[in-house]
Amino acid sequence: MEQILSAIIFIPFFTALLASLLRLSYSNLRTLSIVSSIIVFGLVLFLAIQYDPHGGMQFIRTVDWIKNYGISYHLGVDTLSLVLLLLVSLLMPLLYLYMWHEHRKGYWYNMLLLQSGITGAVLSLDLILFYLFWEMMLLPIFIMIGRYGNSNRQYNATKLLLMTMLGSMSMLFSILYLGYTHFEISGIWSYSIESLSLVIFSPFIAIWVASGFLLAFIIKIPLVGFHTWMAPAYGSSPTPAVVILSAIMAKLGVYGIWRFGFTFFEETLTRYTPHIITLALIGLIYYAIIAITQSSLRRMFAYASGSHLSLITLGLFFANIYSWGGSLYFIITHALASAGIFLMIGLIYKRAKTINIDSLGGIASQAPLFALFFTFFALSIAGVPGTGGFVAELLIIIGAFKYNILIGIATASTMLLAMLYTFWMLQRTLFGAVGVATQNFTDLSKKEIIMLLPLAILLLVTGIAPSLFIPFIEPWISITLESINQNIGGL
Amino acid sequence: MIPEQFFILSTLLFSIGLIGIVSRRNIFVVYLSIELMLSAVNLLLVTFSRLDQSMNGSVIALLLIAIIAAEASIFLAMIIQLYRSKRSLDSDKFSELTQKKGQQ
Amino acid sequence: MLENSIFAILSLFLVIGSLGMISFKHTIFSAFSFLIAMLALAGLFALLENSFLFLAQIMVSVGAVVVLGLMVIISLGSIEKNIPHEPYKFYWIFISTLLVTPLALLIYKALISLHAHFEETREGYGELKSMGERLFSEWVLPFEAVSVLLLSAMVGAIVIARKEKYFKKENYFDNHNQQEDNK
Amino acid sequence: MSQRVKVVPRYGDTNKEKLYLPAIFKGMKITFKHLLDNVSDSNAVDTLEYPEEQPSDITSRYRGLHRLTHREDETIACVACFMCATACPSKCIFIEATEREDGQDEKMPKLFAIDTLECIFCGFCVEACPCDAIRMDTGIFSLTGNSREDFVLGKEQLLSYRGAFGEETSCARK
Amino acid sequence: MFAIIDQLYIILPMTIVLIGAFTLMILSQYKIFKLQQFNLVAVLFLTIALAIVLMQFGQIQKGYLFADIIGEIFIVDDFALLFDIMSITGVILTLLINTDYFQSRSYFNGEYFALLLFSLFGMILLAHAHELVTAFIGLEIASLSIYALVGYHKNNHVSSEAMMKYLVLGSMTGAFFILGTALIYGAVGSTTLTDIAIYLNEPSTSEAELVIIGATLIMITILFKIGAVPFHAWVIDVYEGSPFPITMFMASTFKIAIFAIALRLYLLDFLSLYTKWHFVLQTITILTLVGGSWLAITQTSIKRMLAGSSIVHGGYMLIAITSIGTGSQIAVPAIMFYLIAYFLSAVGAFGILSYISASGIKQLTYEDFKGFSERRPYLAIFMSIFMLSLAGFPSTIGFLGKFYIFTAGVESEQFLLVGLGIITAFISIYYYFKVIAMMYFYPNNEDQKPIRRTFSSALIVLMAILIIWGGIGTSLIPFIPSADALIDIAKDAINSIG
Amino acid sequence: MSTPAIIVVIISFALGAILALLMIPVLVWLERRGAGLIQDRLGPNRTNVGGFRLGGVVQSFADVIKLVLKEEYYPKHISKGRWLMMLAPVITFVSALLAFMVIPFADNITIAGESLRVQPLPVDYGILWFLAIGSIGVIGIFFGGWISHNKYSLLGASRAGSMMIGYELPLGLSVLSFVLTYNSIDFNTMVQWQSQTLFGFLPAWGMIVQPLAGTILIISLFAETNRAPFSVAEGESEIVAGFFTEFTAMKFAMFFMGEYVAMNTASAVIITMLFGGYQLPWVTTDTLLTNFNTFAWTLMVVLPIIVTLIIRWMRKNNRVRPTVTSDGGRAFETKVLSIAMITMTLIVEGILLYLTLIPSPLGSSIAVTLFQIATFVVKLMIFNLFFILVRWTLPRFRYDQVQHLGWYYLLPLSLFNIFVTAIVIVGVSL
Repeated sequence: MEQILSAIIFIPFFTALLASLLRLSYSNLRTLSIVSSIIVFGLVLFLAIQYDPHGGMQFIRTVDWIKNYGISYHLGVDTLSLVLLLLVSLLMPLLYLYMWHEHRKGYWYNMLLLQSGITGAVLSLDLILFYLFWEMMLLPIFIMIGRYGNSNRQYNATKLLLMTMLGSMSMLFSILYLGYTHFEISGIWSYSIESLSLVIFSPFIAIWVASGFLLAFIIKIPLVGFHTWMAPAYGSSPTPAVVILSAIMAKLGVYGIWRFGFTFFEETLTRYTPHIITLALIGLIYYAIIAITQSSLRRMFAYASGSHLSLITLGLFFANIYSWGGSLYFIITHALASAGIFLMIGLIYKRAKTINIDSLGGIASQAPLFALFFTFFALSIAGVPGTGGFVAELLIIIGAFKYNILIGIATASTMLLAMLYTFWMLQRTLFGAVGVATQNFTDLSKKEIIMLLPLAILLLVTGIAPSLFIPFIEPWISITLESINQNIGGL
Repeated sequence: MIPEQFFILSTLLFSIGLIGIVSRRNIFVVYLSIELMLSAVNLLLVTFSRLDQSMNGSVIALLLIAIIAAEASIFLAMIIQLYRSKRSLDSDKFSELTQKKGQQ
Repeated sequence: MLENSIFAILSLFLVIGSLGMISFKHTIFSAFSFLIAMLALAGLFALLENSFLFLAQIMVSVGAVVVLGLMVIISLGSIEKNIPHEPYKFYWIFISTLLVTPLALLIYKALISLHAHFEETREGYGELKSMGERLFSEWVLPFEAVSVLLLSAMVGAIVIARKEKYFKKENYFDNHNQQEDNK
Repeated sequence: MSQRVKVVPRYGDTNKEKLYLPAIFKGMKITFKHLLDNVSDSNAVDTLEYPEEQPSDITSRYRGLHRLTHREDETIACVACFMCATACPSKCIFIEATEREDGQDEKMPKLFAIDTLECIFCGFCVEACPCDAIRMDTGIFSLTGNSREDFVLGKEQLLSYRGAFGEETSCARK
Repeated sequence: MFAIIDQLYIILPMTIVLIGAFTLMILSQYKIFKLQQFNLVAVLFLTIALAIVLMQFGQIQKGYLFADIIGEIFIVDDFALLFDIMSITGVILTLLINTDYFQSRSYFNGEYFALLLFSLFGMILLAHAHELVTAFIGLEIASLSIYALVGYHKNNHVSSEAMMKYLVLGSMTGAFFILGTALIYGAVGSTTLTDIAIYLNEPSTSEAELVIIGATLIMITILFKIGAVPFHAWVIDVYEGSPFPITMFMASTFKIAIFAIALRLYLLDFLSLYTKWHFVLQTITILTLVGGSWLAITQTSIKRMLAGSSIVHGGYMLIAITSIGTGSQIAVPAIMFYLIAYFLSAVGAFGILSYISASGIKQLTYEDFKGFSERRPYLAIFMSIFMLSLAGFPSTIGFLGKFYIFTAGVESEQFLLVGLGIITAFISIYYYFKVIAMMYFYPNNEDQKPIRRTFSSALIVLMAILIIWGGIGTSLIPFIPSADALIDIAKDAINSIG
Repeated sequence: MSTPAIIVVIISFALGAILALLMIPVLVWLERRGAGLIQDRLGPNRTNVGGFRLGGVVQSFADVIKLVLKEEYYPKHISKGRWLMMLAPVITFVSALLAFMVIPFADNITIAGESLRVQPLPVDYGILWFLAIGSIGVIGIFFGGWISHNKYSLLGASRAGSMMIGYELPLGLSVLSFVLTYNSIDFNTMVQWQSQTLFGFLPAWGMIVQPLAGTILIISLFAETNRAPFSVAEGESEIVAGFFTEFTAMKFAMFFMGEYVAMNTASAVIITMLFGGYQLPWVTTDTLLTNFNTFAWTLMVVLPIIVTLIIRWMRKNNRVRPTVTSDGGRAFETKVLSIAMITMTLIVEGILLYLTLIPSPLGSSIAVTLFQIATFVVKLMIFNLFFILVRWTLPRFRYDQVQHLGWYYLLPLSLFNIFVTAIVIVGVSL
């Protein structure tokens, strides 16, 4: 039981290692990967059942790693990490399903490693360990984009790498400073979150240290101004990579702010709040407008995803129970929806060899089932009532109105804009005349339906019955908020 | 005869050696300049030894003479080798080791 | 008085020799100036009552270093056209003098801060015996190390200066590689 | 002839010979013996006290200084055929021909000069001469002079030498 | 202090190395021996020496060899022994990893190995020297051998040229070292580090101009040898011009040996001079980091890039050296650890390059790595590991090295340097990942060559495993030291100095 | 410094200068006449001053005068650095001359209780001085060869240089084994050591104690002096005249004389290190001083006999053939020389008689010193003659043979010899 977290992290990794040592053929590798991912999913489900929503950090596992510097192998899980963990482990088998005919073995290895990296980053409670996994998950993405991506992939991959590494390096600096300050105060080296959260800075230094962290996460999200890597990378990624990027990795930025920012720098973040809210608001609207102008489906949804992540960030910084609940809820629903939509875009590409909106058209007549799913996912991205997105967005908007009425209005505009680009896109792709590219557009196969159905069902459930999930989320949020408010008297 | 004179002299020698290395392109002169620098140090050591009245400085100087000889052997071998390859003693002619243009 | 005049002459030779060394165009004249400088230096050692060093300096610096250097110059047959053409030599020398002067002044300033002066030498100072006693007691390790240094320098020099013939029958492909390397 | 091949023994293979020192000392013994003999009695040395003593063993085959021979009537025997000048390896014979007026022959040298500083005394000119006009039988083995010009012998000077071993006149068939 | 037999035991490794050098030197006269045999002999000697040093490590208390005769010239402590271990290991690895390379180039012969061993002897002497002249002689032995080794490929103009550059500049700075020694001798009247430390700690000699200038001159030499930026002009050209094994040797082992004396000097003698140097050292560190990065980023040949980046790595170590003076306790173990880390990574990277170019042809450029992952998937993985380690990517030993260095920098509040270090680390990501990108992002255009499974490849694997182990090794698995153990060793070694 | 010390220094310096400089014409004469006599001819014997030929020595003086008066000539192609052309022979000459200046001509003379060296430069590191200064000589050859801008000269110079470098090592190493044996680097101490006897009867001369090192030393010195059979640097049959092809007049003479000075120095070093120097075998300085009377009487007996023999030889040989009418004043010369010799003998006899009858320590020590100087000169001449004899006996080595001999035989042998010597010395001292 106490090894369960390690198992979740390392099963994919060792699967990859084993497979590479045994030099398996791709079909065996596929089987092995799927089995491992299903095992992991099972473990995570088991974990979720065992998890106590009121219990704070659980399943903690601590082993000394580098004693001299107090670095330890320190894992634990709480609601925030569990949510992301669930998403990852759910998405992975689906992605493997998508990759069924993928015979390039490196693809599979990278996916396995990616899963390890992401779960590790989500679960680690030691900063250095977190940094390790944070970087480790970058590498497979880098290689997947650079090796298996589309046009201009090398450049885009390098751009992604460099931008995110820039953030990582600044984070490293802050981590080092945090660790050293802890040492200076207490005389003991430690990098675990609990002990570091006790460190208190002078405001001036705290701004710098917090900036280090924030830069890393903001680039990862990405907020406007730090987003130049986003569209090219989304554009040239292969489908599984883009799913992971938008559904999971972007959320990890939010996770980082939530986990570290609100643990170490509650007070400092109050200074940042206006700025970040401004940035996020700009992003919210800017991304949405840009999305309208895009001609490539993937780029469009990349910007849409950026817009929604800005919304999540907004929710985070409004810092009341509605907005936080909304943010966390939106993490789940957006992950599901964007995974779905990007997978479908991948399917479109497989069929039509293009994702240009203008050259598509009339899919609805050719493949009605496909059109149905596509419409559903697109609408849930837009946050149409009945999908999970709507609930989440509503919660955030309520939070925004509680924060400031003007900001609330601005925030609410996102729904309109999202509707706008989604419907326009749908109109152009699904209806209209059948283009050259969509002439032989086949409908969804069984495998694809199996792949998409869980996402669709979950989205429906989250949209129709949020009360199933809110109790799961709510305790953690209220506890955390309470502790923050205790510390600084409210944001 | 006061120590300062010797100090001036060895400083001067060392500087001249340095100037020679910096300003000349003839490899052989560069080599001689390095020898001169080491010899200047030798003079300084012997002066210190004489001031100290202990033989330590002289012994170091003796060891240094041997080191000078060792360096000389390597240097001369190098000069022969360089001359063989380029038929010149001009150090500027040995400039193949640069970033090659258009290799990108 | 005698000492002072000897010193004056020797230092004059030393400075002229070293200056000549860096300013002559022809390698051999540089070598000649160097020879003069080394002889004068040996003389200064004698003036500092280090008779053994005086001889060692002549033996090694002159008898070995300069001779070998001249040997190299002569066996290379340094013809006029192989001597580098240095039109801006004195210009460079002037500039580098400007660069080096601060360093020299710094070192000299530090040196005169010693405020030292010569005293009568002790019995046995500078003689071979006292030198040998020091060399083989306290300095025996560096001494032995120097012998290794000479050996390694010798091996290195032989390796560098030896002409190499690569064309061996048994590895033709090798040879191919080398030619590629040379490009 | 082919049977009379003499096999020369090879030396220098034994260790003793490879040491060289015995051989060297053997050689030095010989030279030292010569030295000692000659020092103890310098008169036994077989040399000439040259200016005072003159060589007595110059034979008719000795190639001395050149001369131009005469005919019986004391006129020059040379017909300026340039054979000698052509044969001369050091190109030291200079001839300028002219017409012969006395009717004995058609041609004679107007100028005949030998640069003895160039001459190597090979005797090719003598061999080449078709009318025995040039010979090297003067027996003169030393020629002295104060300037370079003194060593360029003209026609008159060459004619003035007499043979030291008889055969005064040209033996050429007429 | 020691019994005579103990003393002989202590110098046994050194003697074995020397005897090995002699043996190889004599054997090299006989053409009947093959290159593998020379290699084997050299490795054999070194392995014995290494075994003895490993036995000695941690078992011998600090002391001076033959102190009754030669005074405090030859020190024996764990610090020196650790450097012995690293140097000897470095040479062994240089020999073994490059076996393929040696065999495919006919200009290598027996003297090559002899010179390598001579150089090693010099390095060991350097590590043990407790006196400036001895240190200088050790440095010269090591350097002179390396000068010859750099120019070993005589039919190659480039090799000769590299030797010229290195030799001229190296001897010039050698003159600086001995001038510094002479000045210190003039002031102190002795050149043993003990006496210098005593002299400097006297309150009356707070303004010892001569010693300051002398020590500065010595510092210049050290900075030159590690390729710090105002003195870096030689590094790239020399690294490029040398045969691969030598580049590897210089980049890894020789650099380490230089740090042996540098650390000893900085920790013992010149610590009190730090206030005077601090600014200069900081400036040089900044220049080194920036300049090195610039040099590395502009190269197209991998060898030149690694050379340029080795300057940057020197810069990281300089950060820690700068930190020593400002009272950082962890800086010195950090340097030691970083040395080990860099050593492993550089050996691995150069090893792979030499392994590739053994059968290959010319300078390896980035272009040549296109599609490498398809040609040689395993080698590509290892190359990536080495590149990641050099770039300081987490989970490799290189990351921990940088982590310690930066921690030391933060501890001494050198935020500028640490910030710059992190920025250069970020820049280094670019040029190291470029290799990875080239290997993985481009399709294979060349023929698949048969894979040679040799000793070299086995060692490359070993290096990769060590790098990963050094980065993440934990104490979970019994009997195998964790990553932590390395820094413990480094700390022990440092403690043995003081 | 006391007055006698200064006087002794001046006298020995003068003696050194005379022995080195005046020996040049004598050696030239010796070489020419020796060569002549070895080859069964007479050699130069005509030049005379008022009938005095002195066996032809005058010829050498005449040659010197001719060379001095000759026009200084520089080849046209040498435009720069003519001063180097002047300097090169001087370096060679002076270095050979200076190297000679540390040879002890006699044992330390004790005047007024002060032991004084009879050595032009009274230093105690003679052999090092010889090695140091002797090695400079080749630099002159280098400069001379280079400045000639002539391929033969360059070849000669490089040959000379490589040969010198090659033979300096066996020379130094064999000297080292002698230093080990004698336990000193002082020539005088070496000579004193050699005045011992081995096994009671054998004089402990270096050549007998260390035959191998002695041989190597002699061979190396031959090479160092550029004498035949090691005269590849001049090699007139191959490279015209080697490094002094372009040298004329006094510049040439300096090279020429330098060679003879070097030869003289080499002989002096050989006899000092290998053949007991100024000592006669079995007779040490102390023996001579304590048994001065016996020594004087023996000398008084031996001297007239020798002089008689010389005069008889002169009478016999200094004449012309009966075929020649004028004897060019030979009879007169013989007569004058005989008288001079007899007079000098008488003077010496008288002085010796005076010293035996009225003993004075100063006088006897001076006499012994003079005797030792005479012994030294005689030995010197013998060895010079040896040099000449070797030259006219042995053919010249080829250049590669020279190098081969030096590097492959002499160097290992001398190393081996040092090894053995060291072992033996340690063994003996244990």
